[in-house]
Amino acid sequence: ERKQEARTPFFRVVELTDDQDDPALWGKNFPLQYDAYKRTVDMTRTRYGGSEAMPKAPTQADPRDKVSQSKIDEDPRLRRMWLGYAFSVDFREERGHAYMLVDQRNTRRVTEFKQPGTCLNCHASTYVFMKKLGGGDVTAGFAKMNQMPYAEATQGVKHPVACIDCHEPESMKLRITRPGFLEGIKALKASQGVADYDPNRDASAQEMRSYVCGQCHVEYYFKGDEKRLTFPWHKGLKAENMFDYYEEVGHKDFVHKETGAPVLKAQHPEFEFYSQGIHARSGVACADCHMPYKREGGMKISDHHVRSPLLNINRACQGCHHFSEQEMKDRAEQIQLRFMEARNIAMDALMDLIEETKKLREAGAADNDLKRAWAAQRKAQFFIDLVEAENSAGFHAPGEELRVLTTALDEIRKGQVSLRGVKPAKVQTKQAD
Amino acid sequence: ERKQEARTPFFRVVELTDDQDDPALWGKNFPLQYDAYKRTVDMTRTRYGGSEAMPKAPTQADPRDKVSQSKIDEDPRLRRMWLGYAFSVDFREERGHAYMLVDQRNTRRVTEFKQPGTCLNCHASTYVFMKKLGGGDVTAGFAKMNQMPYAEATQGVKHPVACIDCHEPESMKLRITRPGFLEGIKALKASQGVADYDPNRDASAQEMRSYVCGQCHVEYYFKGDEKRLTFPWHKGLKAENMFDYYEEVGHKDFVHKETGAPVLKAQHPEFEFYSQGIHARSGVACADCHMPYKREGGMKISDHHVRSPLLNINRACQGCHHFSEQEMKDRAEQIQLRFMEARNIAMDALMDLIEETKKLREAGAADNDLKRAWAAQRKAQFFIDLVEAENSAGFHAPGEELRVLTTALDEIRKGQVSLRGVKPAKVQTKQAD
Amino acid sequence: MNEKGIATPLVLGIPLGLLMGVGLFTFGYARGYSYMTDDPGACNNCHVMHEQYDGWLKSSHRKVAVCNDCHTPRGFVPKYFTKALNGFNHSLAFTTGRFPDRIQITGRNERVSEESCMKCHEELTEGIQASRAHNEKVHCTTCHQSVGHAH
Ligand code: HEC
Ligand code: HEC
Ligand code: HEC
Ligand code: HEC
Ligand code: HEC
Ligand code: HEC
Ligand code: HEC
Ligand code: HEC
Ligand code: HEC
Ligand code: HEC
Ligand code: HEC
Ligand code: HEC
Ligand code: HEC
Ligand code: HEC
Ligand SMILES: [Ca+2]
Ligand SMILES: [Ca+2]
Repeated sequence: ERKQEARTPFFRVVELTDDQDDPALWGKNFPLQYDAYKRTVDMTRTRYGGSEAMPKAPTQADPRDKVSQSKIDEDPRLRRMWLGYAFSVDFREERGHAYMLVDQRNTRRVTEFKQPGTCLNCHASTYVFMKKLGGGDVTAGFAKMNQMPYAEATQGVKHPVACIDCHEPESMKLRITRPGFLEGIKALKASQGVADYDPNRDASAQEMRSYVCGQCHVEYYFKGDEKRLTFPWHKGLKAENMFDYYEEVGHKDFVHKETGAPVLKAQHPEFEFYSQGIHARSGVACADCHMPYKREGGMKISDHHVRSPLLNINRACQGCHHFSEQEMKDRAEQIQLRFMEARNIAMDALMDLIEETKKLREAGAADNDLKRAWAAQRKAQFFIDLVEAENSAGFHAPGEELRVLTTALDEIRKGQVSLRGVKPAKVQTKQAD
Repeated sequence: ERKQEARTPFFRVVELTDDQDDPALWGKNFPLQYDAYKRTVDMTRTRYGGSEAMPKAPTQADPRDKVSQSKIDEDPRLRRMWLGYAFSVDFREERGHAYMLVDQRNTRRVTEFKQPGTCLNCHASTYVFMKKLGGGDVTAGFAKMNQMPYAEATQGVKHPVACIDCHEPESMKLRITRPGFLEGIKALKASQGVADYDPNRDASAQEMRSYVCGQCHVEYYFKGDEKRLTFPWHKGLKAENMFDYYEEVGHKDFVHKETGAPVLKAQHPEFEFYSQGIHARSGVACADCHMPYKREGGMKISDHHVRSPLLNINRACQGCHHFSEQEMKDRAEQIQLRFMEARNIAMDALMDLIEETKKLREAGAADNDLKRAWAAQRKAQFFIDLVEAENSAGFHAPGEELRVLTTALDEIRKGQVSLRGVKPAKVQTKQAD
Repeated sequence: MNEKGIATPLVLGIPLGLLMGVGLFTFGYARGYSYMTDDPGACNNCHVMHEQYDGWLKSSHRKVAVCNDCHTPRGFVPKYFTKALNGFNHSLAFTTGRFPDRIQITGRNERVSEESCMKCHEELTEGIQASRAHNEKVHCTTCHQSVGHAH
């Protein structure tokens, strides 16, 4: 009966349309993929990834019975870096896809701060919702969703990212459903001289295996009053390129509470850093490592239990690398250890700069005398935050992430040097502040 | 006749003994290896390696008709880093093995400074010479050679590194002939809990393919009055380990002319960095890349034209990597470019620290107030010099070399911060200095 | 290295007769006729094939596939056309010595060996191929490069 199974990979039990976002329905046709998909509820910690289940009493306000560990408690330097911004209030290790919607609805960044519908783009199966909002036009719906208040928008969705967000229902071909990515990659390709790029038309099947993830695992900001989800890729994907873009458009995410510097917050640029690593260069896609093939009966399928590859080394790495599981784990961790060492050095240095600027400011230093130090904090903090927020602890692009840290360290040094001559004049005004 | 050739690899034309250091004689038995060996006279530049032939009029004092490019002219920051030491007078890009003896005899570091016989260890075929000096005991001869003045010792040798320095004459097996390496690797292994290690007895054939190079391509210093050639491996091969060793024994190479800091000079730690790279970890040896197998007639031999692998990519890389030659070159150069960017940032920062310390010192700052900045210079300069002197421009251990640079940058930052409070008191005394 | 087979002007300039002569010489000398069999030992007649032969002996496919299972396409005519073409190319390269030390598979043969996986593994991989366009099938050797012979 294995042969039978093999010959008809797709049992069409139900007819799928482009309006069904319920994964359970799709699961009738593809039970193997659906079963694995549901397992993203699992929580297992790796040295630097995965996630740890912290039991928690469910309350009316926050019905979750377990959350993942708090990163700002594990490393208080993060909290200090973000003082003045919602992230200093609540920031946890990310976990499996199954949690994306419930985690967003219940983070204190949403319950205690006003957020726009834009947040939803990456935390729910929004394809059908956006289509409805736009009267069939996804991009129009996207614009509308972004402008809704979060509390309202989130009523329109039910599921975390689902089959329909990555697949065409008839052919099961991969597709891009998120206007944010379509616009981002178009701007990126334009900067490389490729006009009018459309991944749904122009990308190879192998590229699509990374692009579908690049819809969410990317750095972003909310542009203008429409709060349009925007990826800062107009000059390229390197840290410098994204920074230059923000400089050009004059964007800041918040003003640092202690120093007064106008700073940026970076978020999960996995796609950007992965793109600069040796694996991307070798044609390896996100799905190759995070959704490796597995054999089920007489069939090979893509493991829809998206998770840390270090929990699945045999399938994720050993197809290409002929070293033992332990050795592959050690290699990844050696890269991560080196990264963490450099990252910790840079983080401590940043704290020094913040502390020094803060003291001078409290002592009444003029804003003008702090300008250079602010600029240093803005750039260095963004760079450190980028590689910190990039969730592989340096693995996706080992050399590039370390290079970015050297640049950050140099910037901090220059910032500290700039404070050398500063004389805090108005010591009295401090109390009033 | 190709087939014939394949069956009888060793034509014993002459009988070789353990006292014949003339490679031409060995070449009678192994003409293919000898022909390639002689080709190390070739000079070709790669982006960051190889060497460039600069024509030069031969003189009585310096008979060379071409030298390689001067590195202290190409990058004057190097000269400044070494002010107060012979390297600031003459330092050139290294070139093929054929030149090692003539380049040493004619460098201004030898002609204008007093050097000990120790220098000879790595620049000539010294095996027979040491054996003779020691009356059959190489280690005893080594001790004697080290204590001779260079001018005298160099009379005892005729050839650059030759067959006998790497091979046993009867079996052609690889062997270690240098006591410096035997003592160094023994200390290293002891620090890892392996007692009484002897590579000639305990090393695998694959390890020997790197160890023979590790006899010379390593960091070293001249220990004590006997000027014994010593590798600082007693605590390990990492930058921190070597630095700690020098701290413990209280070694300095020179006092920096501008700042007064007691500093170290690092030299060609290829073996140390290679050992921390992904290739060593994968069991790849120096010889795999720098002496790859090549087909000569029907025979596969090791290419004795030791040179940059980037001049020989098909043989050096494509046996393991299935990408085009151009792509392999680009990969190596991407690593090198990232490294050079970080290295230049660190080098500029070091110049800042030196400049600042110098100014304060000239203005009469007390030595005691400069102590922290000196310590910073000592460590940061050694770290930068290590990765700079490691001749692969970051390729041998991409992640580790960048990590070392982040540590150097942080040290410089702290050094500069330490100068914050320093008040140059005795401005007058400066003139007298 | 650009010494990749016969497509260089120099080689094309050689009179056909000489070419035939060289080809025939090699054909006999290196037992070129062995190209007509499926015996892997036949490929190994050229010492430059040793590495792959040794690799194949240690590979997971030693017991299930010989060289020609992977290096010739399906069907009698395509199979023997490929054999003839490769036999000629290799003989010529071997005789002239004009080929890189680390032999690199060339475009056409790469496609042949990729497609050959389907001879045996079509059913198993039907699922992962089904959602893809015909010209966008999964490249097996990205992950399984050493099934035939570790390099
Ligand atoms: C060559 C393999 C490989 C590729 C390709 C790859 N990753 Fe990863 N990824 C890893 C490894 C290894 C980790 C570290 C996991 C750990 O520390 O447990 C990781 C970590 C992550 C994490 C954090 C996981 C966790 O457990 O916390 C995310 C999210 C992620 N990757 C997303 C992506 C995305 C998106 C792409 C493509 C744009 C991608 N990865 C490409 C190997 C890969
Ligand atoms: C629609 C947005 C979206 C898409 C598309 C998406 N992700 Fe995620 N991903 C998330 C969010 C949000 C989380 C965090 C969920 C949480 O912590 O509650 C996450 C978490 C993860 C994690 C962390 C799991 C862990 O245990 O820490 C990995 C790994 C990951 N994604 C990989 C991928 C890969 C690979 C793809 C593409 C095949 C992909 N993601 C596509 C939004 C997305
Ligand atoms: C461009 C896609 C995208 C947008 C827009 C987005 N997220 Fe996320 N979010 C992710 C991804 C990917 C992860 C998992 C990786 C990580 O946590 O770094 C994540 C993780 C999270 C998590 C779990 C980890 C944590 O931070 O505690 C929360 C909560 C969250 N997001 C809330 C929000 C809120 C609130 C907004 C809007 C202000 C938002 N997200 C907007 C992609 C996005
Ligand atoms: C985050 C993106 C994502 C989501 C969500 C997702 N898939 Fe997939 N799916 C992929 C990728 C990537 C592939 C590999 C496609 C390729 O290689 O062309 C894939 C492949 C498949 C295939 C082809 C066979 C195979 O396993 O390779 C089927 C069938 C499939 N998915 C079904 C589902 C079903 C059912 C769901 C919902 C339960 C689902 N997918 C949700 C990304 C996703
Ligand atoms: C589809 C193939 C593929 C997969 C899957 C894959 N790799 Fe790789 N990996 C490569 C290639 C290709 C290179 C580049 C070097 C080379 O040519 O061998 C590489 C390089 C590496 C390196 C050396 C990079 C460095 O910075 O030193 C490490 C370490 C590594 N991979 C670890 C992993 C781990 C861990 C996994 C699983 C999470 C993994 N790889 C999955 C193909 C793959
Ligand atoms: C995986 C391949 C590889 C291994 C193993 C390796 N190297 Fe290298 N080496 C390189 C590359 C690539 C360069 C850069 C050459 C260039 O820039 O032209 C290099 C550069 C060098 C240089 C400078 C060459 C020049 O042209 O200026 C020296 C000296 C050197 N290596 C010695 C060693 C020694 C000694 C070992 C072992 C302890 C070793 N290498 C191991 C690949 C390797
Ligand atoms: C006896 C000492 C000694 C040994 C043993 C030795 N080297 Fe060298 N090597 C040198 C010296 C000295 C130079 C620089 C010569 C000069 O610039 O005149 C050099 C230069 C080189 C260069 C630079 C060539 C260029 O074009 O820039 C490479 C590459 C190299 N060696 C690799 C190796 C490898 C690989 C081994 C082992 C197989 C090895 N060496 C063994 C002393 C040695
Ligand atoms: C432990 C081995 C070793 C010792 C001892 C040694 N060298 Fe070298 N030397 C090398 C190697 C390896 C190179 C090639 C790599 C490089 O230049 O960085 C080299 C390169 C050189 C060069 C050519 C490049 C340049 O620096 O201009 C000169 C000249 C030279 N050495 C002089 C000396 C002198 C003088 C001494 C003694 C004070 C000495 N060497 C001691 C190993 C050694
Ligand atoms: C700097 C070190 C070094 C020098 C000098 C040297 N060789 Fe070698 N030789 C090697 C290495 C490394 C191998 C590879 C040995 C192995 O793989 O076990 C080798 C291998 C050989 C072999 C075995 C066959 C082969 O090619 O692999 C012969 C024969 C040989 N060398 C002859 C010579 C002759 C003749 C000379 C002098 C003209 C010479 N060697 C100089 C390092 C050296
Ligand atoms: C004898 C085998 C061998 C040789 C020869 C070799 N490599 Fe590698 N290389 C490896 C292995 C093994 C890895 C680790 C990744 C893996 O498992 O594929 C690797 C990794 C790499 C990487 C990824 C490391 C990173 O930091 O991103 C690059 C780039 C690379 N090699 C370039 C080269 C170049 C250039 C040469 C020739 C000068 C070369 N290699 C020669 C086996 C080899
Ligand atoms: C007459 C000697 C000889 C015999 C017999 C031989 N080969 Fe080759 N083969 C060569 C040479 C020489 C090359 C290198 C050609 C080049 O790179 O241009 C080569 C290259 C190859 C290549 C890679 C280059 C390409 O054209 O794609 C493959 C695949 C190959 N051989 C397979 C085989 C198989 C299968 C057999 C047995 C049916 C075989 N060879 C028998 C001499 C031979
Ligand atoms: C002549 C038939 C045949 C051809 C052609 C063939 N295979 Fe196989 N393959 C098999 C058989 C039979 C097995 C099961 C072997 C066993 O169980 O030991 C197998 C096993 C495998 C395995 C699992 C064992 C392993 O090595 O991990 C992989 C992967 C594989 N094949 C990939 C490929 C790829 C890729 C190709 C094409 C480049 C290919 N095969 C061509 C018959 C074939
Ligand atoms: C992105 C990496 C990747 C690609 C591309 C890939 N495979 Fe695999 N393959 C795997 C992994 C991982 C496994 C192991 C699955 C498991 O252990 O459950 C595997 C297993 C197999 C097996 C063994 C199944 C068994 O257990 O008997 C065969 C046969 C196979 N693949 C053939 C192929 C063929 C044919 C292709 C091309 C159509 C291909 N593979 C493409 C990664 C890959
Ligand atoms: C299971 C399938 C399979 C078998 C059996 C097989 N090969 Fe291959 N061979 C391949 C594949 C696939 C490639 C291309 C590898 C790549 O993409 O780098 C290849 C490449 C080659 C090459 C070119 C070298 C290279 O690395 O690109 C030669 C030569 C070759 N094969 C000869 C042989 C010989 C001789 C035999 C029998 C002893 C044999 N092959 C058996 C699948 C096979
Ligand atoms: Ca996680
Ligand atoms: Ca050189």
